[in-house]
Amino acid sequence: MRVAVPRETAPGERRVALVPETVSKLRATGFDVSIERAAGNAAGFPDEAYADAGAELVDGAALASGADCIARVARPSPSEVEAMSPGTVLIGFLDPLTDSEGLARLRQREIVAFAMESIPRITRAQSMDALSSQATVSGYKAVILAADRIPRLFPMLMTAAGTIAPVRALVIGAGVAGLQAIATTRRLGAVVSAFDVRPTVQEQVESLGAAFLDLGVRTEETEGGYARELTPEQQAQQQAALEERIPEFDVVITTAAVPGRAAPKLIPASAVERMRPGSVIVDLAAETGGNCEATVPGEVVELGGVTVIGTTNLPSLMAYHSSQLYSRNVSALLLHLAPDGELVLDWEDEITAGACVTRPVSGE
Amino acid sequence: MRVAVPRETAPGERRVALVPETVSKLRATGFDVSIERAAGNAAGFPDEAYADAGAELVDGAALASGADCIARVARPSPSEVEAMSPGTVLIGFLDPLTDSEGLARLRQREIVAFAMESIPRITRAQSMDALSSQATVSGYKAVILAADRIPRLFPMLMTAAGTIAPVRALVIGAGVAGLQAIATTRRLGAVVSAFDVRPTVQEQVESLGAAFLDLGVRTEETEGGYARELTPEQQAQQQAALEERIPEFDVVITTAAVPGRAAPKLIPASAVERMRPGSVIVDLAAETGGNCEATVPGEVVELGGVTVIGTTNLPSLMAYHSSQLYSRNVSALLLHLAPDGELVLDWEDEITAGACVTRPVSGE
Amino acid sequence: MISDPDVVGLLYLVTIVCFVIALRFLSSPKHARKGNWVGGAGMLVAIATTLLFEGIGNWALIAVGATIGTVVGVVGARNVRMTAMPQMVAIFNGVGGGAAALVALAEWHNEAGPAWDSTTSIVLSALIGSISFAGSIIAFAKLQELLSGRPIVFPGQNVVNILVLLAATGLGMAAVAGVHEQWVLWALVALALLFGVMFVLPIGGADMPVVISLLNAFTGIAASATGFVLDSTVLIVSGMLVGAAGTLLTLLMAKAMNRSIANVLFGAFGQVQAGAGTARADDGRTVRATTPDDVAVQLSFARKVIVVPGYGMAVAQAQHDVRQLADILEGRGVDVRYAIHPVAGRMPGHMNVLLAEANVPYTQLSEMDEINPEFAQTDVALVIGANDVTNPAARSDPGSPIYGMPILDVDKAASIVVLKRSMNPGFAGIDNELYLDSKTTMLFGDAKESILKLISAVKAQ
Amino acid sequence: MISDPDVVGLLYLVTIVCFVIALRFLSSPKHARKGNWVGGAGMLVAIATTLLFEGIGNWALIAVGATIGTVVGVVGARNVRMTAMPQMVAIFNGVGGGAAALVALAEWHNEAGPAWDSTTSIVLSALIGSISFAGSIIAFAKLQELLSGRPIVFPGQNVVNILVLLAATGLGMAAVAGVHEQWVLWALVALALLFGVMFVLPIGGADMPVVISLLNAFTGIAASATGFVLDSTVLIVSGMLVGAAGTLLTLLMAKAMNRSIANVLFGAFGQVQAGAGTARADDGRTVRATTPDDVAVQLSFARKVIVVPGYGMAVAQAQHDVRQLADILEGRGVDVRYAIHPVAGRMPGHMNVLLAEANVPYTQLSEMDEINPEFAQTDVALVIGANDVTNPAARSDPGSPIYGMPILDVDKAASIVVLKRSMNPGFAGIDNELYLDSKTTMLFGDAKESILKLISAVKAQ
Amino acid sequence: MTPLPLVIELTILVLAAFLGFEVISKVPTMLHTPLMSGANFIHGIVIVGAIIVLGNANDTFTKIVGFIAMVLATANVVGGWFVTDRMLGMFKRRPEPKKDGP
Amino acid sequence: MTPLPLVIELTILVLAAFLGFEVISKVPTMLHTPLMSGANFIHGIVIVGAIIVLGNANDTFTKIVGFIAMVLATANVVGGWFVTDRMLGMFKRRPEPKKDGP
Ligand SMILES: NC(=O)c1ccc[n+]([C@@H]2O[C@H](COP(=O)([O-])OP(=O)(O)OC[C@H]3O[C@@H](n4cnc5c(N)ncnc54)[C@H](OP(=O)(O)O)[C@@H]3O)[C@@H](O)[C@H]2O)c1
Ligand SMILES: NC(=O)c1ccc[n+]([C@@H]2O[C@H](COP(=O)([O-])OP(=O)(O)OC[C@H]3O[C@@H](n4cnc5c(N)ncnc54)[C@H](OP(=O)(O)O)[C@@H]3O)[C@@H](O)[C@H]2O)c1
Ligand SMILES: NC(=O)c1ccc[n+]([C@@H]2O[C@H](COP(=O)([O-])OP(=O)(O)OC[C@H]3O[C@@H](n4cnc5c(N)ncnc54)[C@H](O)[C@@H]3O)[C@@H](O)[C@H]2O)c1
Ligand SMILES: NC(=O)c1ccc[n+]([C@@H]2O[C@H](COP(=O)([O-])OP(=O)(O)OC[C@H]3O[C@@H](n4cnc5c(N)ncnc54)[C@H](O)[C@@H]3O)[C@@H](O)[C@H]2O)c1
Repeated sequence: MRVAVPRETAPGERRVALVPETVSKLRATGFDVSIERAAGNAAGFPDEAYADAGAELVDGAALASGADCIARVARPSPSEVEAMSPGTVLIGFLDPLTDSEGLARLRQREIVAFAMESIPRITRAQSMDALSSQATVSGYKAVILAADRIPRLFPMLMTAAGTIAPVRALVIGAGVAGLQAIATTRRLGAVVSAFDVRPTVQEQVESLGAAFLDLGVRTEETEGGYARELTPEQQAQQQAALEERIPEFDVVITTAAVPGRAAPKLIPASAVERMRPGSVIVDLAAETGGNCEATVPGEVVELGGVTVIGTTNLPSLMAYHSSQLYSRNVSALLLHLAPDGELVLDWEDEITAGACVTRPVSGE
Repeated sequence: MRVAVPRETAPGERRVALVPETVSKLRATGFDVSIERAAGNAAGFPDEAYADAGAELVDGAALASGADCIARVARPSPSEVEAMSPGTVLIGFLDPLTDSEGLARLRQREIVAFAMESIPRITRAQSMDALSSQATVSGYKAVILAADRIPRLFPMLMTAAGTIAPVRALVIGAGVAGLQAIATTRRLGAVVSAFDVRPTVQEQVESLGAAFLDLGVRTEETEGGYARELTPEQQAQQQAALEERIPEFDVVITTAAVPGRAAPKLIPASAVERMRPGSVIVDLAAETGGNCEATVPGEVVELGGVTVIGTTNLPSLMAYHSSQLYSRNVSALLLHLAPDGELVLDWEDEITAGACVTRPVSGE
Repeated sequence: MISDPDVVGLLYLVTIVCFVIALRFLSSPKHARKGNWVGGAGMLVAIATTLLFEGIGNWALIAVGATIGTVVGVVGARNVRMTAMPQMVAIFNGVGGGAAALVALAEWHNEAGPAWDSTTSIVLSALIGSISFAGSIIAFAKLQELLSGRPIVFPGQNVVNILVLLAATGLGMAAVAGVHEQWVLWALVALALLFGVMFVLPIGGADMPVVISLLNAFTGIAASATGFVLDSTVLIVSGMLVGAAGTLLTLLMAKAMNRSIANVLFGAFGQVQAGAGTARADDGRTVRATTPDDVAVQLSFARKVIVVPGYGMAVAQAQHDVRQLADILEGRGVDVRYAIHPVAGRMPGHMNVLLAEANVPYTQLSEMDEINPEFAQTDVALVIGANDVTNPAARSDPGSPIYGMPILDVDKAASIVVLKRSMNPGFAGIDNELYLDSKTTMLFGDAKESILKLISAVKAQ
Repeated sequence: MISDPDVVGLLYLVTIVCFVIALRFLSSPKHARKGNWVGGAGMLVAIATTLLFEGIGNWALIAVGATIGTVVGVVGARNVRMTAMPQMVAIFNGVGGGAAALVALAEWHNEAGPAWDSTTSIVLSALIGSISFAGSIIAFAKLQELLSGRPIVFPGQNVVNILVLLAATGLGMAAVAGVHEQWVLWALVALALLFGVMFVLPIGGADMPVVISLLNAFTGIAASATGFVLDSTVLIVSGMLVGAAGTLLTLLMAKAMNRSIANVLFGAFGQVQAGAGTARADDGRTVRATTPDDVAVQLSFARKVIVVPGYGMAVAQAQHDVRQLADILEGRGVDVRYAIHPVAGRMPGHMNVLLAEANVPYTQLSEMDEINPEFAQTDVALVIGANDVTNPAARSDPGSPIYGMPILDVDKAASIVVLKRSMNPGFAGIDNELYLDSKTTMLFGDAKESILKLISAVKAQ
Repeated sequence: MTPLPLVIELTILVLAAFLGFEVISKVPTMLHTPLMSGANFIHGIVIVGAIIVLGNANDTFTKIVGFIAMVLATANVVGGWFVTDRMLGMFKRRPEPKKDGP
Repeated sequence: MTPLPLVIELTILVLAAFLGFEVISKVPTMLHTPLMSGANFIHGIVIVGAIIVLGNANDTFTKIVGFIAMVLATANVVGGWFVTDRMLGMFKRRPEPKKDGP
């Protein structure tokens, strides 16, 4: 089975779906791998490394032909879909819950598409869980962005020139990214509080040495470990509580998300204005609209001296490590779908069935 | 005695010489303070805060007149010197070792100028030691810049998608800034080595939990605790040793300086090219020419995939805390020169005499 | 100038000194074995002295008796399985008590009209010796599974017991008061035997070691009483040494089980006890709780220890203490490594964050694939609040929600110690077979507290 | 049925039991005072028993003697300054030894031709008692500064000492061999007194407590020997208890000073010793070294402790252990704070970096200005590898390079414990007056190791 | 042996009792069973009593009783010792420390 | 008292010696001096010897010697006890823990 990896075309996307290390592992198991020239450049993996790992370097035009599977990071453009032959297996972040148009295109082209987002979050699929691996990078990077933007030092320092007070940080939404943000903020020496609506999270927050900020808003956890959407009353209650507490903090990192929905608006613009000048908000939910009213997705804006970072696709800014993690996720999925390099699609299997978003009618 | 604080005019300078907290302390001791409008804005200290602290807010034009002392961060422009009346006390970073022209201007205008750089680094002057306080900020910020630029995570993480190897960092020159950089890098979870030519530094590096990289180059320490310049042979030896070791590291932070001289060139461009793509060098010595051959002072350049950060004046990027620290240094000096709000210049005093770079002929 | 009795006395004094040293040595791991040898030497001195100096006859009988006893002792002690050691201790303790009772009976028979103090000693020796004899036999039978290990109870048992003991005491008092009839002591012995049986019957198998220790102290006291009868200081001292040490040991053992001694001895009268922290799987395998002291000995004698941290370490915030324990062990020459499972904790890299905070060098951390082969050469796998990531069901049980997840092969280690608070499951909500493994012991409690106790205990080694 | 001698024996047994318990209690801080009371009770029982049952006369003399002794004892013990306690112990120990020797002399005088064993006891009692008497008097004189505290030596001293002791022993052997002349024992006593004097003279004042403890053990043995003379078990046992306990205590005390007992006793024969870690300022003030155990007691009994970390903590990388110690103390109800001097360490915020790494909550850290007023209410200031930042010269000595630097007012605390490796100066290269303060004790050694020892010691409290 | 005053025997008894308590002050749990077994062996000293009784026995009754006592006591001594020794055999020596630790 | 066999006295002596060693197994340094003082008091038991000698003295020599012994021994007992008590008086009670700790 031949796996082809294109150079990403989405704007700002620096990651690559397979890194050389994984390529050699796949080849050892019986896969053939083609890589589009310069596909790994932006992430720090030069073509020579791929060649050394046994990949065939091909031009973009030739890539899709002869490939049984295409592994990529972001969803393909319409023309890229066009270039794939029917029956090809496609792996990547395909945005299945919101990009129905894209899915229709794939279905029409009879592509067997597996969305990384749709891999069930069960224990044995953890090694394929790209949402988690990329969220880990985002959580870390969010803190670095905040530290870079804020005109303050994070740690407390008592010096001959007086004492520097530590930054007070708040993390809203302590999922994978939120927990990593908590850990990184604490590492840098800030005093961290965190808040989430899922009740099990409190213990997890405390297990990282941070304080749990109790706003009195709780919701259940779904099967997959996600949060349920709040009722409108709960949402109002949360906004009010946050509006009151937010000005205490110098750094706020928000990660609140409910799969398939727009991000809940948690921080009203009025709360932003009441923050101390120089404070920073990093909105990791910017992609789905942001948790903060002031967030402009993809941009960094200032509101009354407060910087609101709506930068999307943070993992792409850490392309080296995030590609490495993503590549392992992809190869774990590949090995699941094609244990010895030959495709064996078992539609009874929870992972295969769950991750597949379009498949040939015969199989349905 | 009236102290006046101008709004800084040097390009990119966001700091302010006195912050409101210090203003109230000075007023309590008998000082009067005037602040140019909007002087603290860039650093996050609004005019209202100064007014609350008891400062008089004045326009730029009116500032110098009636001031017995002008406290500032960067050296004054020629026109600003012109505006000061003879006999005025001036406090700031005046660059006395290199800016002879500026000094001449001040001497001509009969300004009693105290350079923060010239305050002797003796124990009881520690609270006035602005070099240390600003270097502390630089050391911290250098790490944040590196972390923001590098496409990797600093800490080691063992995850379901494989293990992320920790960043390997090297700090060259473990003075005040270097030690702080070591501490911050370690906080973020990198594996840190450090190197310096002063022999006492090894213990200090290890006291922060980092490893000392022994390149076999040693020099003595001067009275003030600074390093002596290396002999040409030593310098060659050091370059060669570094050229060999540098490619092991993902992040290099250089701080090597010898007061009054151009920064020693430690990292040849060839060494930079041999580093892994994506690596980052932060050159804190950029202001005096840089420790790295590839450094362009004030710029961020790329050389063979390696980012070389030559950004100068890092403290200005952390204007809130660096102003706060600087302000305490300045007020400590003010209280030394004018213990009860009245100027008492004791030219026998080691600090007063040492810090003064131009003074009326009568006093000489 | 030195008379015969003086020589005898001095030689017996040597025995006493040997015994004291023996007990001292036996209470430290380093010298324990030496202690037994010193005790043996003391015993030989005492026996030789008695044979040589106490002006005795009946050599043939003595020789035959000694031979039979030796054969029984050697064969019994040599051939028994290691796991059957406790019942061996019980039986050898019992025969000692029996011997003491018999000596008392003989003296009762021989002395025409012994004084009140002599009689008291005879009565005590007979009474306590017999209880110890009968009780030990029952303990033996229970442990050997000749009798059910379960507590055997019947209604009104304690009333009967007390009555029997009162009757025996009454007979003893009569004897002291001067009723010098042979049957008095025989009857007393019979009652004491009965009491011994009934005293031990209701006690469950798990508590037997404590009971044996108590009976051991009893035999010591009986031997001491025999010493009073025979005016023998060596018997008085040695017997009492064992009496006192045995009593203290009994208390220590009960304490180590987190039980009061009263609870051990009489707890079963109302209710069948389910020994603290001991749970039983459906197939009869049980979970074994352990103590910090025992784990400390295991760790101190280990060559290689692998620490397996999990979410529980994070919850307990025990990382600093874990590192300290590891440092101490390393300092003692133990090879310590940390095995980091990719999904230990609740976020990617959770363990890394905590262990970095505690300053554990990266070089001590091993990824799963790297460390798994090493468990086979590991003496102790110290599992600290990890659960799912060690669950063998992931390998063996296709029905399990974690089936297919790679796990840390802790079950390959020579022994496994698990620190957690209860038998509650982890994230996946499933039971862990590992805890039923015969090589696994559980140290229950908050991980931080357990580690702190372990540190103290290891330092005390 | 109970005879008089039995009653006496039982009462004396009560005394023995009391004494054993007293010693046990005296070795734990919690019960020590109770221990002394139990001992006192035992003593009263013994005295009353002797007076009532030993069939004696001379009541008036006894009463007068007892009264004089009581007055001397009470007045001496009550009026002495707290710092003079050691010499009081010495003197009361000496008189005990004297009493033992006198009893021996009296028996020698009274018994017509005592048996060899009795004579041996008399000789030992007289010999040891006299040495103890004379030695204790010299120890007293030295501590009270009636004699120079310095070692007093002359050439050939040890040869002379050995000869004197040999002569005394020779006389004793003659006595045992049957030379029952009065002068023999008198001469022996005279030689023993001489030996006692010469034995203690060469020992320096700092080592005196060890010597007193040894002489204390001697007196115990003398009393025990007296017991043999008088056939008194209570004397034998009590004396020997003190003999053994005193000997062990002597070893422990020498160990606590990091000296061998031989070094203490004979070290001065060649050379004047400068007691380990004891330095002397020009004006005669000395630096006092302490032990982890002592610091542990201080910390455990403190209400408020301020930790003052400095560069030495960083060098030793002791931050994690410091936090652990603080946690333990906090857990025991001690109020613990950290005082952070602005320039402690070698870079701005050095202590913050380390303590944050060790997870010390920011709220426990106090800036200098905030904490300085609190030292006056602090029981122990625990200075860990900090030096310059605590140096009072910054306040008082205008010539000092650090004059004018604000410092942490540790010298205001009730007691100060300094952990460092030596008397070497810190960054500024100057001596620190603080170490000569009478409230300061030094715990020498690497800070990490010292803290680890402190943790063990505090836990053992 | 010549009979001793009862009170002397009691004194000895009390001293032995204290000593028994003190001597095993701190035993690690792991040594509980071996220590119990060792103590069990020590009370085998009752063999001295058995020898005296049997050695001085003149009538058949005493001989029988003494003989049984002799057998039992010997079993106690011999068995007790060997069991203890076997148990302690399980304690291997601690490996030599590789480096100096705290 | 009736004379005891020497060997019995020796037995008692040995037991007492062991007990003396064992009973003070672990003393914190701070208690060294008080413990020494307490032990010092206990050997004041020699007062029993002094009483016996003086109480049974018939000649002047014995009376004088006995009297001095009596004075010395009493001083040992009384002084020893009070000194110990004063020293121990310095040990204040530990404050009550504010909260539960490890
Ligand atoms: N790493 C990730 O990214 C991630 C993310 C989400 C989920 N997960 C899942 O989380 C699990 C991680 O496995 P794990 O072995 O680390 O944890 P686990 O299976 O959840 O087990 C943790 C154990 O720690 C014990 N514990 C909790 N608090 C304790 C305390 N204070 N002291 C002592 N013990 C304590 C609990 O037992 P007691 O209650 O009896 O004490 C529990 O059984 C896996 O199932 C994994 O799939 C991981
Ligand atoms: N903070 C800053 O920014 C900065 C920068 C430059 C200079 N300084 C200067 O540094 C000094 C800081 O004062 P400080 O009190 O923290 O330190 P210090 O005065 O330098 O004293 C440190 C003490 O720690 C002891 N020590 C070293 N290693 C040790 C170990 N392993 N274990 C135990 N003790 C150890 C040393 O004594 P032994 O050798 O006897 O053990 C030394 O006396 C000040 O003079 C300050 O002016 C500070
Ligand atoms: N079983 C597994 O192996 C496995 C693998 C990966 C993740 N998970 C679990 O799945 C869960 C979801 O992870 P995720 O980070 O992808 O979630 P996510 O990105 O969907 O959401 C991020 C966080 O936002 C929180 N949130 C939602 N609405 C909120 C609101 N109104 N206010 C505050 N917080 C709000 C959610 O509770 C969640 O913690 C995590 O708990 C994770 O542990 C489990
Ligand atoms: N006495 C005091 O109170 C006090 C106050 C502040 C600073 N100091 C001391 O002064 C010293 C200088 O501090 P700084 O940071 O301002 O120094 P700096 O900025 O002049 O130099 C930075 C570092 O570069 C090093 N260096 C110079 N040439 C080098 C080369 N060729 N290769 C490698 N390293 C080289 C120097 O040794 C120094 O450590 C520090 O040790 C500091 O502790 C003392």
